[in-house]
Amino acid sequence: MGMLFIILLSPLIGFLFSGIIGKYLPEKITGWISSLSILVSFVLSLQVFQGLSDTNGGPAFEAIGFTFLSVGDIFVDFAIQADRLTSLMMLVITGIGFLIHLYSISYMHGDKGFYKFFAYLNLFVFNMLVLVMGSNFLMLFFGWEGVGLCSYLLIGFWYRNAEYGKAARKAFIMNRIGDLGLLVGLFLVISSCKSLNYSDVFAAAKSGGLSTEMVTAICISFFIGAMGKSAQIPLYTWLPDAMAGPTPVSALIHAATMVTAGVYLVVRCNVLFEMAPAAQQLILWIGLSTSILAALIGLKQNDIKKVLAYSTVSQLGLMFIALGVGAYSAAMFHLITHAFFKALLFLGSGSVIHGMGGEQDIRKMGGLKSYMPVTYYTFLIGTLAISGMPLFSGFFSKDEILATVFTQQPIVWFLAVVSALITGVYMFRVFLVTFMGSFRGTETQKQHLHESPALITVPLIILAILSLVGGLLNLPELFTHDHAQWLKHWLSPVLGNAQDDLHHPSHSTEWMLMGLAVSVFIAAFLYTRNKYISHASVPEEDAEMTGAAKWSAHKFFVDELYDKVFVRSSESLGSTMNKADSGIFAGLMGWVSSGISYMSGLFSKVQNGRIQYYLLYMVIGVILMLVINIFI
Amino acid sequence: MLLTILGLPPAFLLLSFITILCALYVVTNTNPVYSVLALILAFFSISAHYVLLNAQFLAVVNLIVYAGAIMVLFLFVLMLLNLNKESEPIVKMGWHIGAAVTAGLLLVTLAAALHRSSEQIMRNPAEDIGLVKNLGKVLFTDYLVPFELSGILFLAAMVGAVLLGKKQTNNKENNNYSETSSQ
Amino acid sequence: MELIFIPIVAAFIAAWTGKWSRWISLLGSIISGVFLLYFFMHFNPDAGVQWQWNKPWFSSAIHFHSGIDGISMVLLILTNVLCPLILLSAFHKKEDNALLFALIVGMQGALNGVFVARDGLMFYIFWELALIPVYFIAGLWGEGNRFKTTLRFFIYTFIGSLAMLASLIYLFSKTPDSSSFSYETLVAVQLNPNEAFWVGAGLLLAFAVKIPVMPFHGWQPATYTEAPAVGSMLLSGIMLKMGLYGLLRWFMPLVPESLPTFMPFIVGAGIIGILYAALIAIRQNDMKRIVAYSSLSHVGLIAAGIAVAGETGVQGGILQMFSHGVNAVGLFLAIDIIERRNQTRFLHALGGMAAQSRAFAVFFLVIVLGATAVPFTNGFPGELLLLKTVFSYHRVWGVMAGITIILCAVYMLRMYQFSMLGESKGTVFNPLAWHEWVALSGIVLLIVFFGLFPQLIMDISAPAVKQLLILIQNTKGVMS
Amino acid sequence: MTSLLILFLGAIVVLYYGINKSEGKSLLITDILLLAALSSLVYDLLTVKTRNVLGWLTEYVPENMLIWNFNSIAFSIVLVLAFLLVLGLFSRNNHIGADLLGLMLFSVCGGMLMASFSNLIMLFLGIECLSIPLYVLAGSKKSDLASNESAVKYFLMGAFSTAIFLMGCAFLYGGTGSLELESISRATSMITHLGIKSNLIFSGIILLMAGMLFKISAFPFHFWSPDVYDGSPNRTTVFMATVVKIAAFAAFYRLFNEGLGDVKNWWGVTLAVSAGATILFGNIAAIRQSSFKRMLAYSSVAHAGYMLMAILALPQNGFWALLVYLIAYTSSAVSVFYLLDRTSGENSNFSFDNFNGLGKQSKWLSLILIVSMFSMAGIPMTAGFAGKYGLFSSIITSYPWLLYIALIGSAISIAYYFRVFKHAFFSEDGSMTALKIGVMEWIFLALSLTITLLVGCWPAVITLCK
Amino acid sequence: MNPDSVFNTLDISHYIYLSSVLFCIGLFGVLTRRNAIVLLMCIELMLNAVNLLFVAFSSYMGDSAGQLFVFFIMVVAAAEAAVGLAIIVMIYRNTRSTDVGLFDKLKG
Repeated sequence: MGMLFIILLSPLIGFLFSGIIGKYLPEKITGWISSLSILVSFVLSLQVFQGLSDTNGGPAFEAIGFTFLSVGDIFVDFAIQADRLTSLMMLVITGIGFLIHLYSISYMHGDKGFYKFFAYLNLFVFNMLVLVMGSNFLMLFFGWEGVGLCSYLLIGFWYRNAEYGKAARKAFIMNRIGDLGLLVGLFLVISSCKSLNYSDVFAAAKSGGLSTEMVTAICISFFIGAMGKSAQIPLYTWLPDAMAGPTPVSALIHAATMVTAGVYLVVRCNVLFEMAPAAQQLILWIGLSTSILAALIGLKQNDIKKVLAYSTVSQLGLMFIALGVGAYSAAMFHLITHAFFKALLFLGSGSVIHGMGGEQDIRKMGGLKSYMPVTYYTFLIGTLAISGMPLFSGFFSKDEILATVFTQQPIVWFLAVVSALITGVYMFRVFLVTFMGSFRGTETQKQHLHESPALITVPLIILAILSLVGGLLNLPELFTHDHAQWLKHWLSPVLGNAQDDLHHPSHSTEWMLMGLAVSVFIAAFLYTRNKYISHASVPEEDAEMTGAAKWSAHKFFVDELYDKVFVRSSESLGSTMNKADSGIFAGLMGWVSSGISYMSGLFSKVQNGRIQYYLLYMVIGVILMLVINIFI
Repeated sequence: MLLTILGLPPAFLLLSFITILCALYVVTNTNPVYSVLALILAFFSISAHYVLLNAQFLAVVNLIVYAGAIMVLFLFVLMLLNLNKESEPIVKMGWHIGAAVTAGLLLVTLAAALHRSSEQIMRNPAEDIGLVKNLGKVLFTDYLVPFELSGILFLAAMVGAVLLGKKQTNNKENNNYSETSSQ
Repeated sequence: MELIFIPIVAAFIAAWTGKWSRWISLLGSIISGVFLLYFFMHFNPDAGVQWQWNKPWFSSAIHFHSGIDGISMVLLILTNVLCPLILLSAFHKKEDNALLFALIVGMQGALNGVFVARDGLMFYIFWELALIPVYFIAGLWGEGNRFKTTLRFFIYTFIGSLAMLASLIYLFSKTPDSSSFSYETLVAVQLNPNEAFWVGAGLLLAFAVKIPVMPFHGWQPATYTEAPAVGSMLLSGIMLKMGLYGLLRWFMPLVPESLPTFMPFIVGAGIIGILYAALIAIRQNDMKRIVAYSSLSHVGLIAAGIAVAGETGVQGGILQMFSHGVNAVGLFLAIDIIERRNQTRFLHALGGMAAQSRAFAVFFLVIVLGATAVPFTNGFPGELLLLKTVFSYHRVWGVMAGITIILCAVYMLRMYQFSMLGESKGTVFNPLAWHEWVALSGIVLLIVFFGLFPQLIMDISAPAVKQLLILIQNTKGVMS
Repeated sequence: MTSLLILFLGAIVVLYYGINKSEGKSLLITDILLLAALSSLVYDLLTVKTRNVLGWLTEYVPENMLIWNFNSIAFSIVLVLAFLLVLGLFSRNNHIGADLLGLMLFSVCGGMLMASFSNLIMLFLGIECLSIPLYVLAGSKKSDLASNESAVKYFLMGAFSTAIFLMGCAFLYGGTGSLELESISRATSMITHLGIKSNLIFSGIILLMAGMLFKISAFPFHFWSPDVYDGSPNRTTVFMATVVKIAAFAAFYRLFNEGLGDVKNWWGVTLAVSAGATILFGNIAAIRQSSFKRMLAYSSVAHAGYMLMAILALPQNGFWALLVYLIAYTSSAVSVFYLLDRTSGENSNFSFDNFNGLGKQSKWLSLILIVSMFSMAGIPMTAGFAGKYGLFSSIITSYPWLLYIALIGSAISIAYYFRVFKHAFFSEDGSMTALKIGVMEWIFLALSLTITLLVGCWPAVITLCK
Repeated sequence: MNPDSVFNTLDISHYIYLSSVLFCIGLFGVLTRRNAIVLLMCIELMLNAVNLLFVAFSSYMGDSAGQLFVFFIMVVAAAEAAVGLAIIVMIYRNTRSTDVGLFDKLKG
C-alpha cells in the first residue's frame, strides 16, 4: 500500500530537503516545508485511521519494501504495516509533531542551525514512524535506534556547549544499554520463532510454541529496552539531562513520542507479556518505583524543564504500572493524554523561557500571568490535566489506571495515589511559582518579557483544547454507555483477549476511587497554594536544604552513584588496560627481541677472536658428534 | 693391557715409543727450534713405520719431502724471524689442562669407537704395492688426473706465496722459502 | 589476471614517473576497478568459481590459479572501490611522493591477488607481497618511532606468515603424490587430529596476527598510529580483511578437523578482545589510537562470528568486513583531514570544528555512526548478524559481545564530541579540497547505501558461503 | 671437463700476462675464459644425457676420479656464473692484478673439482685447490692488519679442519676399503643391509662431515667465517660467500646425498641438529652487529644452515632446492656486497651508517638493495623465497622440527636485513656522495637483479633445462 | 709372505691406536701452542698421523689407493706449508709477532 510509504517518506524527504538545501533558503521556507511534510503524513495518517475504522481487526494495511536481510534463519523485509495501535501512534506522532514544527518555526527563529534543527526533527519523525509502523521487530529496532540517534543530535543541538554534548552522549549511551536488552530479545525471538515478523511471533506464542521461560526472558529483555527508551529505573537519569536540547525537542521527543516507545513496545507485545506474569510483576514494580522516585525528585527541582522532565519520568512510570497489571488500553490512553498535556506543558515552558530570554530557573520568574496570558492559561490547563483535575483528560486516564490497579494490587494502588499526590504538588508548585506572585528576575528580563507570537501560541491553544477534551477518547462507563471505552474497543483487535481477564471495579467502587482522586487533587492544590501563594515563599537555595529535601534536590545522588560505579570504574579499567596493553602486548615483542638481542650479545662474546678458542669449540663439537652418534 | 702391549713386535713397540715421545716433545717444548728438531725425529720414526709396513716409496718421500724440505723450511723461517724460547708466548696452566682434557677425550672417544674395528677391515696384505715401480705405475695411469692437479696446486701455492711474500712496491724480490717449497 | 597485473604494472610505471605518478596510479587503480565492474556485471553468484585462470607457475604443482567466487567478489569490490578512494585521499601529496602512489596501487594488485588466489602457494605469495608496500608506506611516510614500529609489524606478521607457509607445505606434502597446491586438493586432504591441530595452529597464527585477534595484536595500535593516513587506511580497511578472509577461505575448509578445538578460543579471544579494546579506546586521546582500538574491537567480533561457522555468522562476517573496511577508511580519512589542517589529532587540542565546516561535520558524523553501527548505516546489519551468531553460540558470550554496542558508542561519540563539537580551541578548518569531497562523499554514500541494502552483498556471497559451509561440515562428518 | 681444462690452462695464460703487467688484458682474457667455460658447460648440460661429456678426454680421465653428471654440471654452471658476477662487479674498482685473477681461477677450478669428484682424493685435492688460493686471497690486502689476521685465522683453522677431514677419509678408507665414492656407497649400503654398524665407517663419516661443515661454515665449525669474512678484502669475502659456498655445497651434496645417501639414518639427525643450530646461531648473532659486513657474514652462516636442509632432503628434491637457493643467495649477495663495497669507499668501516641516504641518491640502487635484501630474507617474488620454499617443502616430511627452527630463523632475520632500510631510506640525515657506477657494473647489477626477480617470479625457469 | 711380517704378528688396531694417539698429541699441541709456526707444525704432526693410518690400512688391505692418497697429502701439505709460512711471515712483518693469541682484533 503506497500510502503508508508516503507517510513514511514524507518526513524523510523533508529531512533531505532541509538538510541539503535548507541552508541556502530563508528560514520560513525551510520551516514551512518541513512542517508541511509532517502535515502530509498527518493527513494521510488520518486517512489510514479512517480506513481502519471500517474494518474490524487485523493489520489492515501492510506494505513490503524490499528484503533487508535474508541469511540463514533470518529473513527480514523492510516492511511496514498499520493496524489500529499503529494508527493511534501515527496520529500522535504526526499530529503533535506538526504542531511542534509550527511552534519551532518561531521558537528557533534566528538560530544558526535553523535548517539543521528542522532536518533533525523531520528525521526524528521519520524514525519514530518506522518504529511504530514496522511490521517486524527489526524495523522496530531500526526506528528505536534511529530515534535515539535523533535524540542525541537534538539534545546536543547547541554543540558548542560541552555540557550539552555530555548530556547528549549520556542519553545515547543509556539508550544503547537498553538497546542491548532489546537486541538480546530479538535474538531470543529469532532463535525461538525463526522469524521476526510480529504476526509470526505472536502466532507462535499463541499456539504455545514458546516455553514460559523463553517468553519471560524475551519479555524481560524487551522491557530492558523499554527501560532505556522510556526512562525507567535504573536507566532514567538521561531524560532530565536531555532537557539540554531546545524546548520543542523536549516536548516532542522527550515527552510526547519517543519516550513512550517503550510503552508502545510492551503494548505491541501484549501477547507475549500476558504469557509472562513474572515479567509483568517486574514491570509493575519498576514502574511504580520510578513513578514515586521521579515524583519525589520533581518536588525540589527549580529548573522548569527539569521538573517537567521528572514529571514525564513519573508519568511513564504510571503507564508502566498499567502495563504491569495488563491494562494496555489504559496505558495507551494515558500515553495519548500525556502526549497532549505534556507537550502542552513543555511548549508552554518553552514559551516562558522564550519570553524570559532563556532563563529556566523558576526562582527567577514569578508573576508571569500578566505578561503572558495565553501561555498562562494554556499552562494552567496543562497543569490541571496532569494533576488530575476532574473532567480534564489526565483525570480520566489516570483514573482508569488507578481503578484497574486497585482491583489487582491495592498496595500498588495506594502508592500510585501517593505518586499522583506528589505530582499534583510539584506541578502546582511550578505553576504557582512561575506565574503567580511578583516577578523576581532582573530588570532587563522584565523589559524583555512579552507574549509569544502566534506561531507559538496557536499550537499551545490547540494542545490545550486536546488536553481538555482528550478524556473523551476513553470515557469510563460511568458517564456514558454509548461511547464508553472507545479506545479500548478500538484497540481490541490488537489486544485480543489480553484485556478480557481484567476485572473492572464495580461502579460504586469506581465512584469512590474517583472521589478519592479528586480529593487528592484538591489536597495537593491546597497544600501548594498555601505554601507558595499564601506564604509567597520561594523555593530555597540548594545550600539551605537539609535531609530529605536535599536528597530530593540532588536527585537522590543517583547520577553520582552511576558516575562512581560505572563510568569511573570502566574508565579506570580502561586506563589499566591501556597501560597493560602497551606494557604486555606491545612489550611482548620487546621482551622477545631483547631476549634475542641478549643472546646475540652472548654469541658475540663467544666469538672472541681467538683462534684457539674456536679450535677448542670445534674439537668439542667433533667429540660430541662422535659420542652422541656412536655411544648413544 | 701391559702384557698385550709387551707382546707386540719389538720393532713396532720401539718405533711407536720413539714417535710418541718425539711428538710429545714437539708439543710441549717451549723452544720452537727444538720442536722442529723433535718433529724431524718423529718423521724419521714414522718413515721407519712405513718401511715396516712395506711402503718403501712413501718412507723415502716422507724423509725427503717432510723431514727434508718442509721441516727445513720451518726451521728456516724460525731462524729468519728469530723466534726462540724467549719469544715464545706463555700459556696459562688452566688452558693446558683444558686442552689436555679435550684431546684426551677425543682420544678416548676414538679409541673406544674403534675398539675391535680391525675385524671390519679386509685383510689382504701385499708386499709389493709400496714399491716405487708399482706405485708409479698406478700413479701415472689411474691417478694421472690428481697427479697433474697436484702440479697445478703447486703452481697456485707458488703464485700465492710470491704474492704474499713480495714487497708492496711490486719490487721483484726473491723469496727463497716459497721457491724452495715449490720444487 | 587483469586485476592483479594492471595495478602492479601501473605501480611500476608510476614509481618512475614522478609528477604524473598520482594520475597514473589512479588510472591503474580505476582500470582495475572497471575490469572488476565488468566481471561483476557478468557475475553469477550461483556458478561457483568464475573467470578461472590456471597456468603452471613455480612447478607443475604450483599453479597461478585465480578465480572469483562470491566471497572473493565482495572483497574484490571492497578493495577496488577503496583503493581509488585512498589514492584520492592522498592527492594533496604531489611530486616528491611518486612512490607513495605507486605503492598504494601496487598494494591493490597484491590484495586482489590474495582474494582471487585458488592455489595455496599463490595465496601465500600475494599475502606476503601485500605486506611490502604497506611496510614501506608506513616506514617512509610514517611518524614517531616508525622504523621500530614498522619492523615490529613486519616481523609479527611475517612470523604468522611463515607458520602458515609451514602448514600449507605440510598439507601439500599430504596431497596425493605431493602433486598440487590447488585449493580443491588441499581441501580434500584428510588429517589425523594431531596433524590437524598443528596445521590449524599454523594457519590460525597467520590469520590471528593479521586480523589481529586479541593476544596477537601487539603490533597493531602503534602501527596504525604511526603509519601515515593512507597506510592506516590500507591496513585497517583492506589488509586486515585478508586475515579474516584467510580464516574463512583457508583455515576453516582446510582443517575443519581442528575447528572444534579452536572455535572456543577464537570466539573467546575475539570477544575478550572486543571488550578489552573498547575499554582501552575509551581512554585514548589520540584519535588514530581510538580508531585503532576500535578496529581491534570490531574485527574481534567478526572473527568470532566467522569462527562459529554458521551461515549467519559467515555472511555477517563478510558483510561486516565490507562495512568495516569502508568505515575504517572513512575514519582514518577524516582524521587525516583534521590532522592536516591542525597539525594535531589529539582530542584535547581539538574542538569546535563543526562550526567551521558543516559539510565535513556531517560526513564525519555519518562515518562515526557507521562505525557505531547505528541502523541505516552499513555497520548495523553485519553487527546484528554477528551478534546473533555469537549469541546463539553461547548466550553469555553473546551478551558480552553485545556490550560492544554500548562501549563503541561511548568512544566514538566521545571522539566526535571532542574533535568536532564544543568550543573551538583555536583550530582552523580550511574548506575541503575537491579530492577530499570525492573521497568522503564516496564513503558516505557507501555507508548509507549498504546500510539500507545489505542484502545486495549477501546475495553475491550467499551461494559461495553455503558451498563453503558444506565443505566444512562434510569433512567434519567424515571425521566424526 | 673441457671447461675445467680451459680454466686451468687459462689461469696460466692469465698469469703469464700478469708478468707483463697488463691487467686490463688479463681481465679481458679471464672474462673470455669464463664465457668459454660457461658455454662449454651449458653445452655439456644440454647433452649430458646423450653423450659422454668427457669427449676425447675419456681415455685420460678414469671413471673413478671425476664424474660429470647433470648435477655437477649444473653446480659448475652456477659456480662459473657466480664468479662471472663477482668479477664483473668487483674487478674494475679493486684493481685486481693478474696474480689474483689467476688464483681465483685456480680456486674456481678447485670448486669445479669438488662438484664433480668421484674419489676422495679428488675431493681432497679440489678442496685444497679451492682453499690454498683463498688463504692467499684473504690476506691479499697485505698492509691491512685485518686482512692479515683473517688470512692467518683462515689458514690455521682451514689446515686443522683438513686434518680432521683427512682423518675421516682414513677411517672411511679403512672401513670400506676404497676411496671411490661408488665403492664407498656400495660398501656402506651393504653394511647397512647386513644390519651391522661399523664404527670405523661411522666415525669416518662424522669426521668427514666435520671437515665439510667447516667448509660451509656450519655450527659448531663456523667460527672462522665471521672473522674471516669481516677481515678479508671485499672481493675475497664475496668470493667466499658465493663461489666457495657453491663449491662446498656441491661437494657436500655429492658426498653425502649421492655417496652416503643410503646411510642417511646414520648422519641425518646430526646434520639436522647442526643445521638448526647454524640457522639459529647465524641469525641471532647477526642481530647485534653494527658492521654491515659482519652482519652479512653471520647471515651467510645462517644461509648455510638453510642450505644444509637440502642435504637432508630426498636427493632430487634436495638438488633442485639447493640449486635454486644457491642461485638466489649468490645473485643477491653479490649485489649487496657490491653496494657495501661502493658505499664504504676506501676506508674499511663497514657500518650500517654507510648506507644513509642511499634512497635519495639512486632509485635503481635502492631497488637493487631492496630486492636483494628481500631475497635474502625470503620474501616472495624474489629468488630467496623460491629457494626457501624448495628447502622447506623438501624437508617437511622428514624433519618438521627443523622446518620450524628455520621459520623462526627467517623471522629473526627480518630484524637485521631490514635494518639497512632504516639507514638507506627512513633516516633523515642522509648525505651520500654520488656513486659513479660504470656501464659494465650496471650490466652486471642488472643481471643479478634479473636473476633474483626471474627466479623469484618463475622458479620453473631453472628446471626448464631438465 | 714372510710369517714374521708385521701383517701377521700385529693387529691393525694397534696402528689405529698409534695414529689416534699421534693425532691427539698434535691436536693438543694445536690447542696449547700459541706460536703460529709451532701450531702449523702440530698440524703437520696430525697429518702425519693420518698418513700413518692410511699407509697401515693400505698395506694391510693390499690396496695402493691409500698410499697414493698419502702421497697427495704430502704434496698438499708442502704447498700448504709454503703458503702458510708466507702468511705468517707477512703478518710477522706487520705485527712483529707470531703469537696467535694476539690475533684477536676481528671478533664480536
